[in-house]
Amino acid sequence: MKFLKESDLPAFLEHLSGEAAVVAPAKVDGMVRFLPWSPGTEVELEALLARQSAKEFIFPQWETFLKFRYLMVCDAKRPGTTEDAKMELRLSEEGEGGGEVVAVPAPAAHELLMVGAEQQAVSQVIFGLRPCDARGFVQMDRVFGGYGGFYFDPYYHARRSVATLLVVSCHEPRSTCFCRGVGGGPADAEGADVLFTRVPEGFVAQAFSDKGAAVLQYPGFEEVSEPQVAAAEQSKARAEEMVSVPFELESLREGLRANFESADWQELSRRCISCGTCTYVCPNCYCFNVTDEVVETQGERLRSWDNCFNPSYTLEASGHNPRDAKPSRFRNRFNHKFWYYPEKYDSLLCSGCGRCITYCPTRIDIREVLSVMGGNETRAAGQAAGGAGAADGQVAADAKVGGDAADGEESQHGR
Amino acid sequence: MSDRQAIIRELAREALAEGRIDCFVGWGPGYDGSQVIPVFAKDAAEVEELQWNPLCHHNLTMFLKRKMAEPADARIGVCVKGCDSRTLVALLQEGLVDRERLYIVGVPCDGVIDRRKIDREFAAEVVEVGVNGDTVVARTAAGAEKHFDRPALLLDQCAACRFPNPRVADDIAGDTVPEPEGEPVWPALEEFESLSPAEKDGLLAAVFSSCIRCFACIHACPVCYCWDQCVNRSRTPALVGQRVETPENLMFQLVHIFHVAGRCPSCGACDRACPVEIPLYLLHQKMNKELYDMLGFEAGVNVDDRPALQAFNLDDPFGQG
Amino acid sequence: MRIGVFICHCGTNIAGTVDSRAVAERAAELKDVVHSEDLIYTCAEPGQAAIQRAIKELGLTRVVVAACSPHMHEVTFRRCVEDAGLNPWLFEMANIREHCSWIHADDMQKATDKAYEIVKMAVAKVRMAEPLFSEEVDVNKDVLVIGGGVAGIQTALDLADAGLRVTIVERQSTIGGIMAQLDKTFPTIDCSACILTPRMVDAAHHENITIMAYSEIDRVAGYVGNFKVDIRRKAAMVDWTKCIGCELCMQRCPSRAPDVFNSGLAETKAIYIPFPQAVPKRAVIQTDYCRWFQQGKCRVCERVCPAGAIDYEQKDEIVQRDFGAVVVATGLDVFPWEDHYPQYGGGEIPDVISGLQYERMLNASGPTGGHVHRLSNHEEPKTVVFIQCVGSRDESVGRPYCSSVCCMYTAKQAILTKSHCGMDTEVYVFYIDIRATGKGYEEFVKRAQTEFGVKYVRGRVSKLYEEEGKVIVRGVDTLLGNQVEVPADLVVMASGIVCAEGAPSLAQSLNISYDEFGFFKESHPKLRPVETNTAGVFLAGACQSPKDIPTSVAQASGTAAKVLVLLAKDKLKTSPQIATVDQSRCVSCWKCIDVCPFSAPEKQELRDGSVKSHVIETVCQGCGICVATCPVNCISLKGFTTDSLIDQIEEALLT
Amino acid sequence: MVASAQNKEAGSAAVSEGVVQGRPIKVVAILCNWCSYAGADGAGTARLSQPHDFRIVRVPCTGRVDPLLVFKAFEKGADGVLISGCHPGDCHYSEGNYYARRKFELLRRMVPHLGIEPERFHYTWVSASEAARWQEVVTTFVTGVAELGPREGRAL
Repeated sequence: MKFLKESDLPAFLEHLSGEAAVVAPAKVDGMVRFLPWSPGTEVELEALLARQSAKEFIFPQWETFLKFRYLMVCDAKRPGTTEDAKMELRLSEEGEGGGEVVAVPAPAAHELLMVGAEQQAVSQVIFGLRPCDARGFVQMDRVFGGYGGFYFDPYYHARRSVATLLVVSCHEPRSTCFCRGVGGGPADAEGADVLFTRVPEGFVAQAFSDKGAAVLQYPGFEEVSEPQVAAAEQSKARAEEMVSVPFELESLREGLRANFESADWQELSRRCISCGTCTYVCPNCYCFNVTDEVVETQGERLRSWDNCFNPSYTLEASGHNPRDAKPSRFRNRFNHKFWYYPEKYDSLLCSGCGRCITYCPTRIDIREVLSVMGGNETRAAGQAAGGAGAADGQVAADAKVGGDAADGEESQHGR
Repeated sequence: MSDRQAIIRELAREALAEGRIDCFVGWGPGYDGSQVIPVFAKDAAEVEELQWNPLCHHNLTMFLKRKMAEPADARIGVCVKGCDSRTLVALLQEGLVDRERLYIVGVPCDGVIDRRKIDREFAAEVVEVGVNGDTVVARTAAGAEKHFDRPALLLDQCAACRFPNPRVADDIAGDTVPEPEGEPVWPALEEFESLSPAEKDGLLAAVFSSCIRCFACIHACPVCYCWDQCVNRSRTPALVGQRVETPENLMFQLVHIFHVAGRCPSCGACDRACPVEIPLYLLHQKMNKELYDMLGFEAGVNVDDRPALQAFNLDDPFGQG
Repeated sequence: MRIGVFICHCGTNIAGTVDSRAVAERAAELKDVVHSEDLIYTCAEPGQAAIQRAIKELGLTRVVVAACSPHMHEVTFRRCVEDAGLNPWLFEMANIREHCSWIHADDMQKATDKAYEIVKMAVAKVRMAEPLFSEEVDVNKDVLVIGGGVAGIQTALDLADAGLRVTIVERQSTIGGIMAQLDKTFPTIDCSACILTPRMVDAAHHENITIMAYSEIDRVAGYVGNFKVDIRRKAAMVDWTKCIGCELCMQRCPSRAPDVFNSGLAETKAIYIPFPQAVPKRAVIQTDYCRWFQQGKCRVCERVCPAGAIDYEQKDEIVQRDFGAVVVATGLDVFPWEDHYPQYGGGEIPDVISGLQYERMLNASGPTGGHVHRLSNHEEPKTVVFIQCVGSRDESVGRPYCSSVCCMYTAKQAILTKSHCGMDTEVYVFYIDIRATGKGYEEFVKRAQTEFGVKYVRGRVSKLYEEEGKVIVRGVDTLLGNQVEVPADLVVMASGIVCAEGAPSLAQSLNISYDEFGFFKESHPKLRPVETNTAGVFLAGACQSPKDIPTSVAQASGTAAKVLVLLAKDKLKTSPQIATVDQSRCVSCWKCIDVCPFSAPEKQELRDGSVKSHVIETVCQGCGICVATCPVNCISLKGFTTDSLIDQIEEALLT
Repeated sequence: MVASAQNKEAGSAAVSEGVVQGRPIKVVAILCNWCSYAGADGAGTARLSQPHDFRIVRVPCTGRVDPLLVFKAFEKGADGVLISGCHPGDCHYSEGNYYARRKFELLRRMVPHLGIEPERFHYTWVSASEAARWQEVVTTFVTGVAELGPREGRAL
């Protein structure tokens, strides 16, 4: 355990920025957001929770998988010649030229330029994360990290492996915080390489990984004193008390299962405008979409954020959309976080940051939804029509999501 | 204010009791004392939740849009402020809502508080906002308290509001408020307009770089009705691509702006819905100002008008050369 | 996809400035281009042969020809690729002559670069192209002619002679229209009836013509080739299948009624036949004047009718007929000057009458037996004054346009006055300008002035008033620049022409446009003068604009020709470059219906009960206004889809 | 031909201007098929010299042109966008350019507020018979854009 003077924070970050890109919360136009830090930038730790979690720095809103270029090599001919066009294909590795020549049926000749995951990854230090933000990465790791033999994502993993998470415990949780409700806490260290805790004049810092230990090697750190440790423990405890536990975690999954057809989904989703803000500010939501952008012979394959409120998310090639109605899309977000995902990854997909409550245009409260639907008593089922759009096959359609959405296939369907 | 609230509750209660409507959409308390949310009352008990105060910023017309009403043929009662009513008028002009199935309670309005203006005054979270006449008191969880002058906290467009009274309503909640005479004013625009093209480019680049394309602006927009089919989501045609970067983000917003051109009364719903506080009203109001200069046209004022871009005059006074 | 590109030299027209060969070589690099070559004259036989050979031997699926303007040879090449088995719409033309070589003679390199980019854009466009096919719809060859005036009769006879079945719908109880009311026609001064009535009879007896008199159009549905029209047979209270037109009822009928045909100069009976030569010659009861209908006693006509045709219980009846085309020939009304010119007595002065009234007065079979007299004392007038431009070219009464016939009929009436009342009769004509543009017209007016000594005074009449049994005409002679005052016995208003009553509402049911005065709008003033913007609806005669008889008849025959062009085929081939709705994305906001000038989009109920927009292929003209209006972009204009436009723009901007 | 001689200079002047700026400027001209495209043909037939740096996109009617298409062009890097159609009243489809006129006017007024110099967008009417007018319109516009040089828009 070490101590860092508040006044030494800039120097500390500057030191870090030597080897890695530093990201830290800063206030711009009255909005606190995670932004690339550079010397001189003031770090904002007063306001609790940046607008968005820092997930975009490891799982960017859009990124390029690969680039390709069509090679149309054919001779301009004088009239009379009828010899067909000559075609060739060059497949180059990691963007380098050369590679073996493969014959393919004309005229599909094209060149693939792999954009290596490593090429995209820069080592980053993200300072000022809150425990809930860090926890978001831990849960995302399961999805992209090949957990339980599922899909391993090189792009995510490349960035994640060179990222260091410096977490600052919460001194004054918000009314919308419910980290304790989902098994976390305002001073929880899960996912943190170093956990900083505010004490008078500075921070008590504790490493939770080798990466973290390395960070603490910085000479600017002082040996921590007994009172400082005590103060840290005290502030943690105080924060702990301030966070409420709004719903029963144990009964949650069963409750959701039991209430799948409940008409209350429609009632609860009435004021939902089906936008998707909640998923984009969420530290845990990870669904994405893969598309090609092509102009003439130049093409790029992109991955971009998608979300379960997006109509094309479950749109099938046939034109059929198993989740055509708002209530069923609404229901999926909660079911996925507290039912489908847990079944697959033995963990919740929520770290209780409460951003989805604060930034929802109509302030839909996940705590309310879960206490209603996740409670013990089973709610009345709705009509297939008026209800949560629970037509035949709806259960299957939804249950499937936990799996498919994880590797993004789901959102590729129908395109 | 509070007597308007009483009237709203009374009207809602009657309409529900007499079975004239299946559901009444109004405003009610949110998750803490600083929040107001849309409330859907279906019985006398729920009616008691209905509120009216300067925090009631939501334009409830958005819940009358296609696919919002559940079931689709529900008869709905709805509260509209002056600006909200203009969006409703815009929808009525195009026959996009069924007047027969609506019970409209107009709420004369003397300005809505811009919550963001309060939040900016605190580092910590504001959990309670109380309004007492022209003083507004905001309190944090820790009990830190600040007093404000209400007019200073109002939304920018409220300052320039020319239609504080509903343009269409079956019943009015209380007395109407005086309406300012004369030409519309656009205070929010003066600064923006004074910028050079290069400076505007810089400003827009800055704000639109933070857009996350969450569709809150579009889905919160009461006169946007395409829903799942919004061309911003479409891959064919691909007006907007998948790269979430500044130019495409602005393009995304331009799609919204030009699709509501002549129908948007700048109610500001998009602006308030934006989670990253992009000043959307800038371009929307600019468009409306230009339409006014062009045609003396103001959206959503009379049910019989036609949206400006859905019509023409043989001798429109421009584009001669 | 296998695109072939052919770059034309056009002799030196292109190759003189653009290195066609180089363009061909660079085009070969473009995506999906599998063949690219340059040709000396692409449009010439060898050039077309090369294209067709390449299509067949290289299996091209798309073709781009870079040559002159598509307005020049697009059709040529579409046919060319079609002959080689390619859908003609999988062809695209790059205009590198008018839009490049000819305007960039100053710099070959830049011209060549530009030509290449123009080709790139064309390739991008053709890449998006889809095979298009014309719709074919069966055509109903029956024609509806609305209005039985001279124009309607002319069109009907021409069409009927050509073998089409024609139905004339006339709202009066007889066809003939205004011309039937006229005495003589200018400039020949031959008897109007003598020209018209034979044509009326021809129409009546023509095996291909059905006349539905005393009927009106109730509703028009459908579209070109397949109109469904509801026609309202108004109740005549007389069974026309029995009535023999003997006029007995008319002679015995005790109730009097104003005589519209004689424009109010005389009275007729409640049951009446407008004039002896009426076609069909059938009686009608004007119930507002009939004693039986007003007072519940009488029934004289019923007693005297030898055919037992009277039927007091008769009701309006709606008949539905199908037609392939509609000709609107609803003609005109005379400007109601009384309501607009108080300074002329507003109709209170008995000896101030309208041109049409005077026409009836001059007519031998008219109410006065052709004897011209003053209505005040039945004496023959010694001084007759004609006032022109009453309700024409007069902003003050909202009639800025020229009625185009008044100058001439005034000259005619002036001459006839002399012949009826003797050469010693003083005849004055107050005019603004003389418009005598027709064949022999100017000469005719000259004759009136010289041969008949009609005094033409250039100037407006400011006031008419009675004084000592005379009508004082006060005006100004703008040529002499002095006040004139003529004590007249009779003053005739050269009343202008207005659209027929109810023209706008008819236009709305036909969904054709009309101007502020109610005259119907032609599709194009010069190139499509008898067509309307609604396919299959045509115009003839004065309903389009004021016209005299020769012009009306000429236009009527022109209209007949256009109708024949339309109906010559058994099936209508529609242009495939039209708008089409992706109903799965349509949000039913109906903006497309709102803006379409042709009413091509319609609401269509789908099997799932939802109602979506649908574009009627045969009606759509392919302008694309709906496409630019549809917020979800679910309407696309074949050949000009949004994506193909975006792609072209992207190509143009790609460096 | 005097007029065209003058414009010929103006035209080539515009071009050099454009190239001086590093890359040649790129102007997209959207023309309606019936009037302006034919007018441009006429200009060609009359050999009326014009600047190089514009590319013509043919549409059936200006009524087909969605303002968003213009923004798309700017977003894709156009330095200027010119639209021309039939004169009001002469629309081949009778009403297309009346609707277009309102949309384009709004567009014209909005463009400068999106950080794009007003000179970079223009809409006008050129009939099939106005070859010389087309030459003048396109030369003036392209020259104007060339003087501004290529765009470095960050927002759009």
